[in-house]
Amino acid sequence: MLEVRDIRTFYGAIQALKGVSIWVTEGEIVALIGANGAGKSTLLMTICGVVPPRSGEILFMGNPIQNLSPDRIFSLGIVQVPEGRRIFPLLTVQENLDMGAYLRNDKGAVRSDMEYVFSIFPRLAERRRQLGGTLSGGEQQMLALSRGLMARPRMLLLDEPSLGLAPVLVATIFDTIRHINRDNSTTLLLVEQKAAMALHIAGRGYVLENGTIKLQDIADQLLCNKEVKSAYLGGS
Amino acid sequence: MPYGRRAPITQKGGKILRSFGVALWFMFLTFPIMVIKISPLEKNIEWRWGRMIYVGAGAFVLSLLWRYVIEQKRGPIPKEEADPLKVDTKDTGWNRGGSHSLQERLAIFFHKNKKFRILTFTGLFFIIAAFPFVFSTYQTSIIITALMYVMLGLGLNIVVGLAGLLDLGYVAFYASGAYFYALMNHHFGLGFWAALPMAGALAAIMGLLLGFPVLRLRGDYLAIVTLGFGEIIRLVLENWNEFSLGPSGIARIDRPGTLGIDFDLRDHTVYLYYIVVVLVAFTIIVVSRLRNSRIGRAWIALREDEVACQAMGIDKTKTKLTAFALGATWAGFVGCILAAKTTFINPASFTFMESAIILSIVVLGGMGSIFGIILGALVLILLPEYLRAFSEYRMLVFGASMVIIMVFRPQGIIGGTRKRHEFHVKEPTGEKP
Amino acid sequence: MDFGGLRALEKVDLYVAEAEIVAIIGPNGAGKTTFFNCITCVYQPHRGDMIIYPPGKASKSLNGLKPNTVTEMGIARTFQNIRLFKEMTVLENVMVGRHCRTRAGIAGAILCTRKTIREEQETLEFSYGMLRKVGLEKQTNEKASDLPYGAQRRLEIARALATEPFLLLLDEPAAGMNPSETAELDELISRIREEDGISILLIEHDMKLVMNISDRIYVLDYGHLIAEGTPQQVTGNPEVIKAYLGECFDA
Amino acid sequence: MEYFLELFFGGLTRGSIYALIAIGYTMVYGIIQLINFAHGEIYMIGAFTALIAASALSIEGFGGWSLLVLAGFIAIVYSAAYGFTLEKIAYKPLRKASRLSPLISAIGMSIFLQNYVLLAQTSDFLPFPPLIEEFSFLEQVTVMRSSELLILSVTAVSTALLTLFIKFTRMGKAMRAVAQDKTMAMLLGVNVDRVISVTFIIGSTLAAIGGVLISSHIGQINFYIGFIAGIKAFTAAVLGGIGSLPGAVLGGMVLGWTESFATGYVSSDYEDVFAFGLLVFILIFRPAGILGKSTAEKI
Amino acid sequence: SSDTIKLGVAGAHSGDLASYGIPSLNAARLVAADINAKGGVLGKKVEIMAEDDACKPEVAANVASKLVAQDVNLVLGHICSGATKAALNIYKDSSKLAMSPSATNVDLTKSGLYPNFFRTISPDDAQALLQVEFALSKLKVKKIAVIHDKGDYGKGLAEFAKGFFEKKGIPPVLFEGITPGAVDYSAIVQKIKFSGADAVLYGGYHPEAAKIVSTMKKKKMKVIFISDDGVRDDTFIKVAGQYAEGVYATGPIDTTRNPMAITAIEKHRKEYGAEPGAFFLNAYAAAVCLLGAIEKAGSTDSSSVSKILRSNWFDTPLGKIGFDGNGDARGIGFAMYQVQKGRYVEVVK
Ligand SMILES: Nc1ncnc2c1ncn2[C@@H]1O[C@H](COP(=O)(O)OP(=O)(O)OP(=O)(O)O)[C@@H](O)[C@H]1O
Ligand SMILES: Nc1ncnc2c1ncn2[C@@H]1O[C@H](COP(=O)(O)OP(=O)(O)OP(=O)(O)O)[C@@H](O)[C@H]1O
Ligand SMILES: [Mg+2]
Ligand SMILES: [Mg+2]
Repeated sequence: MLEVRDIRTFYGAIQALKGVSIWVTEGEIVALIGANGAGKSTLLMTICGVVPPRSGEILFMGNPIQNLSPDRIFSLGIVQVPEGRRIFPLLTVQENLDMGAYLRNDKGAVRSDMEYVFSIFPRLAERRRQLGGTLSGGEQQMLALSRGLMARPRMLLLDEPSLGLAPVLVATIFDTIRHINRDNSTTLLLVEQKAAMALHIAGRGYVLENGTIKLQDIADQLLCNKEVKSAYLGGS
Repeated sequence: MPYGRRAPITQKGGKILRSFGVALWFMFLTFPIMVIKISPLEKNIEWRWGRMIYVGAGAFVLSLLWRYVIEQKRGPIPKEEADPLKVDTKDTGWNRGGSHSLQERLAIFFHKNKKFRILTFTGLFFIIAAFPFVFSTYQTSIIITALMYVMLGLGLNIVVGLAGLLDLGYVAFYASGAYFYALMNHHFGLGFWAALPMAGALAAIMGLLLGFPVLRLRGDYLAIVTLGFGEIIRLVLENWNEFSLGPSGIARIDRPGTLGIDFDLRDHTVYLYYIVVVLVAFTIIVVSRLRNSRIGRAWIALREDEVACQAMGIDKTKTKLTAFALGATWAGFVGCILAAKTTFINPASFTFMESAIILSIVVLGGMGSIFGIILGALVLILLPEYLRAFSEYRMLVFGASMVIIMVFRPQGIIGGTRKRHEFHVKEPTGEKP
Repeated sequence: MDFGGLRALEKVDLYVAEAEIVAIIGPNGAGKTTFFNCITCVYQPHRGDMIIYPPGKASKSLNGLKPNTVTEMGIARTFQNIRLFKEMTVLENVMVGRHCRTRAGIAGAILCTRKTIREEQETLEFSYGMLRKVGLEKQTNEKASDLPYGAQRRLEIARALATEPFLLLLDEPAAGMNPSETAELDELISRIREEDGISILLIEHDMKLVMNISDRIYVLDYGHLIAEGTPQQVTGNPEVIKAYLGECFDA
Repeated sequence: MEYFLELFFGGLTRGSIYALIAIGYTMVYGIIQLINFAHGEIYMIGAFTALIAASALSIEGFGGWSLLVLAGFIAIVYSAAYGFTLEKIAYKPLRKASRLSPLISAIGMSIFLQNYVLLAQTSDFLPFPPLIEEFSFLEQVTVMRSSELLILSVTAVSTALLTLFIKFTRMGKAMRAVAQDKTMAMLLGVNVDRVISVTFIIGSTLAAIGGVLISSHIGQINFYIGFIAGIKAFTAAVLGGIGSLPGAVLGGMVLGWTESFATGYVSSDYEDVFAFGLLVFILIFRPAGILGKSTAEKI
Repeated sequence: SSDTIKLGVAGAHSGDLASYGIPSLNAARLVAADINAKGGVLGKKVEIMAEDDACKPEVAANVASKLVAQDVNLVLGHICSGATKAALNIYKDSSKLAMSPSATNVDLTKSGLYPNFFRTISPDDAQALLQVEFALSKLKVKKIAVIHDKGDYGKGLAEFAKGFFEKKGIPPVLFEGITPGAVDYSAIVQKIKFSGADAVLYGGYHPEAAKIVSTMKKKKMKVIFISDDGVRDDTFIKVAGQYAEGVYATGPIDTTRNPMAITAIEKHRKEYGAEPGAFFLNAYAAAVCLLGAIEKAGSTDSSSVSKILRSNWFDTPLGKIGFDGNGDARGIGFAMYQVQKGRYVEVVK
């Protein structure tokens, strides 16, 4: 479904991705793990066209998308829930969710999707009219994920969705991820620091280090891998 | 390709076609104003079709040039550079991980080579010292003006560049300095040298007065209030005849005292030139010391993040007020010099446009960078002077230059130099890491 | 503490002893960050008292002070959403933290008096020491915003430490760190307590970290204190499990 | 009392003039946080184009309302085109730069456009034909003329329409989203370039409408009218809370009344001093303007 | 020394006051072209050196030193009194003569501080005196409102007028400044109306005057409007249209019927395709006088040119004029004009 071939991405003169290739097939959950500053977020931003690669190719359903603008890539069904939540601070919770469905015209389905996210995160329903900017950190994280879901993506890129969430909610989030993958057959590329949990729900995983792919394997294998264990799973 | 906005236009034909489109668009755009000339009373219209052709041709060439420059600026797509192994990590000062722009490398080079530095400074010193004897009074006179703006720029830089408070009414302090000297001289015969520090002090007090009410304001709200403050000061000077002698201004202000030696116009200009040079040097020293001091760091921190700044124990109020007061001081000094230089002042010199130009110096030169601001002032003040060759087109070209400089160097002429502190900290002894 | 009609904090009583590490946990939106904001006087609570007992000094009430005064009295904090001075270098960030412990004025700066130079040198050395403490001494001259996320968190701690607090407030210091990085953080926090005798009040969702280092834990939910005690007591509390940890939590 | 009423209506007219320009100002500000100093110049170009078009058309025999509509339409088209081009040349390349860079670019553009019109046309004042015909039902009324009524109603209608547009349409929501976080908006499928262009076009359209109506009310134009009107409109926008459309209108009105009453009851010498003094006074108590929201920043 | 006669022309050629500076520049160019076509002055071609001072004193000072450095022989300018004062100090120190077509500040001549200064326009007080006498004796005004534009020129004039009125025992009921460039003036017009004044004396320029007059007329007020040379300009009539009817304004005597003026205006129309603007004829006259004086003096030496200027009469579009010891022009007295049927017509005293 998505194939990234040898992309190199720069921030000015700093090279953040040094030839990364990954692929994701339809209906899969792929976990992407790596230390701070490895370039995980950069990879997602590159796929979404925000930080276009200097070289390399990105294919979505067989078509190159590396030269498309972010809004075009979005309209193909690739949706990212970015790092740092990026809630629109002056829009209410409701309006933030509406922005997720910005390009959708099926009003009925939008409404039912809205009900769905409110059922996962009842807290958001309580805070419908509150400005996004005044939500607590965790509430914002819920909103960011919900907003991504409102777009009914074919492929969802999640950047640390569990960041700053209480343990109860972390469990909920991972349940939700599994759920949308299974029921809506959404393909997922998941960046996580809670590597163990991520690899538990993922089919395959990549380890990114210093802008290059260091390891790739099916998730269970990675979970047993010694290096991975010591570096990313906290030695447990 | 749909939305192929990133697709580089590789073929020559594409470029030319696009420029052609741009040319057509500009011909359309300028049609009514360039081509049609009306005389409303006589009820006739003059069509100046010839101009349309000029516009078209001009737009075509400029568009090609624009594209070319932008492409150059973006640089070629680095295929080789992309090799991860090639990143040089040796810290020679020239090649810091390849992440420094030419300008930064030069700065580092300059920093590291003491001989070169001394050579440059002595060279500069002689050029500056000899200037008035080589060039005409006019050249000296406009250089004085430019140097005055260097001081204004550096002063405003404290407020805008360091403390991040957008001040569009800086001219108010400039005016207060000028009027202080003019009035004191007019009524009491106060000399330039006595008035200079007093003008600075007065401006600082005005800065505090302005600072108090606007402390809570942020960003552009502050901008408009300061703009209003500038206008209020000008209007008061215009209207309050008993105090300021009104719009006809104050004439025959004394030039700086010369200890009784008889000076002619040229001598006066040269004398003033040296005064200003010394003051500029003084300003540079003070501003750069302040910038690297505890106070300066507090200003920058305030600009970056007010909340975090307070959490670090920095008193927001006090820090903002010192920035306002210190910034204003320089305007007071320069105002005093202005009055002594032109020997005549009136409120018309202190309009909002003046504030805008000073702000432009700061931003165009490169915010926070002293050298940048010096360059900025020289460009913005000398440019219109040297553009006099264009006569009527002078201001047109000036406006266009401002846009072009900003577009091609958004960070300012010498921008992007975040404060370089090469700290060489001794290995702490005894204390365990 | 209210926001509009919303009550964010209701009758929270809490104390921290000297050189103690206390954690506050609670579901999202429980009011933990708000509580920090009250202590540091970013918000003014509608009722209640906050009293500090700085070591070796008389006790003081914090009510109605300005945030910078609170810091001066010895309470420093980090932020949930990192708030570094992005354009400044790493070292400068820490040097800003020294602001309230130094005195050099404008005149001193302009004239470069001996006192100022000495103070500046002390500031430099102290700040550098802080960077060494958190392990950032290699990045002194980098722009703060160029640091990776985890390093930024540590820099925030260094900056807060530079104000020489007796109480340090950390808001989710481990967010966005992977387990091995969290372990390093764990070690750093313990060291701060041991070496400097600083009390630490900590908000965190990473239960492993919380369990490891905290002496006591307070649990907030909807602005109410629902439990307090040692880590063992708290994790055994059914109310806490229901509201926060979740049924399948295994500590 | 009559005196008061006269001053009140005088202030109302002046205020609605400020408001009409301020709306465009505030829209552009709202989306890219740029004090668009060249907005006044767009207004001036709108007025000039209308004047040129009206003169050409009246030679062709047009007159009355059709002349107003046609000339107004041409002015709108051209102003929108200028606004669009202005953004592309002077602001778009600076989107990632510090906030002050586009401000300087705007000042440069403002100087450029003034001198462009000065050189291509004339430095002199030109009479602007009274395109608005007097309504017969206003014959007996002394406090208000038809052009004033028209300005007032156009201001009201466009504020209402735009407020609805921004609140409820997809484009409007996209505008607000782009204003707050461009990258995130992009990630949600918003074509940011287009949204910004549309904003400039709407803002410029309003400037052109303002240019035609106001010039026709005042009866004269020259290349410099945009600058002063721009500063005042900017003040009005800030007074009302910059970024807020009803705020811009309210700000304009408050400014207009202040000036009018200051002149009427104190002295016109200090009319602007009062205006700016009021601005400072209001901002001290409401730092984000009358209707402005203080930024929702979670700490 | 050089093979051309250099005539500096300084004034506002950009910015908001450009409309007062550019006509002078055009006038100087026309005169120079004319003289050059006839073989120049003293056999040398006249060269125009135009410098823009934007009416700002500090720029004017730089412009002055530039002109001095370029060794101009004479300066036509500056336009605004303030800029003129700042520049004159420099001309004085390098003994250059300057002649302004438009700077009316009284101090420029009467203070005796600027012996190198001449002008082809009358000082403020002369105009104000005429206005006041006309208002009192001809129009029998009982209550007068004096309004000005806060500017150098307008306010100066208004203050003289106020003084003269006070001396005659009729202090103005209103004395206020308006903000030039403001979008409308209905408030001040209301105030005039409620002050009960039967005449307004306005000091300032035509754009504001046109707005005030139209507002007054639209409010159906019947207050007499008297203004100055800055308003006695055809642009005023064009802009104010029907509302200009009946407005009084002072201006130099006998301009339009002067054959030289007619040809000058005609030339301007031909060359620039537009009506000349403010101070065009004054500048034309100044250029004629300056160049004529050099021709008569037979040299460009300042003191001899100055002597010639003070002792001779010149044929100009403003009539036959000469200069007195202060530098003020003789023979360009003022007359009162009124707009009648869309034209300024001189009203007999
Ligand atoms: N806007 C930027 N400008 C310059 N450098 C950047 C920028 N964003 C990221 N980088 C650099 O690129 C590298 C990769 O960063 P990235 O954010 O992709 O890492 P990450 O794997 O997502 O880390 P984290 O776990 O902290 O989110 C880092 O070294 C970072 O400093
Ligand atoms: N400025 C504000 N205006 C309105 N409501 C606010 C404001 N700040 C916080 N709140 C609300 O108060 C509640 C408590 O917020 P707080 O940030 O303290 O939560 P928290 O415990 O830190 O949660 P998290 O763990 O998610 O960061 C939240 O529901 C939040 O929406
Ligand atoms: Mg990341
Ligand atoms: Mg929190």
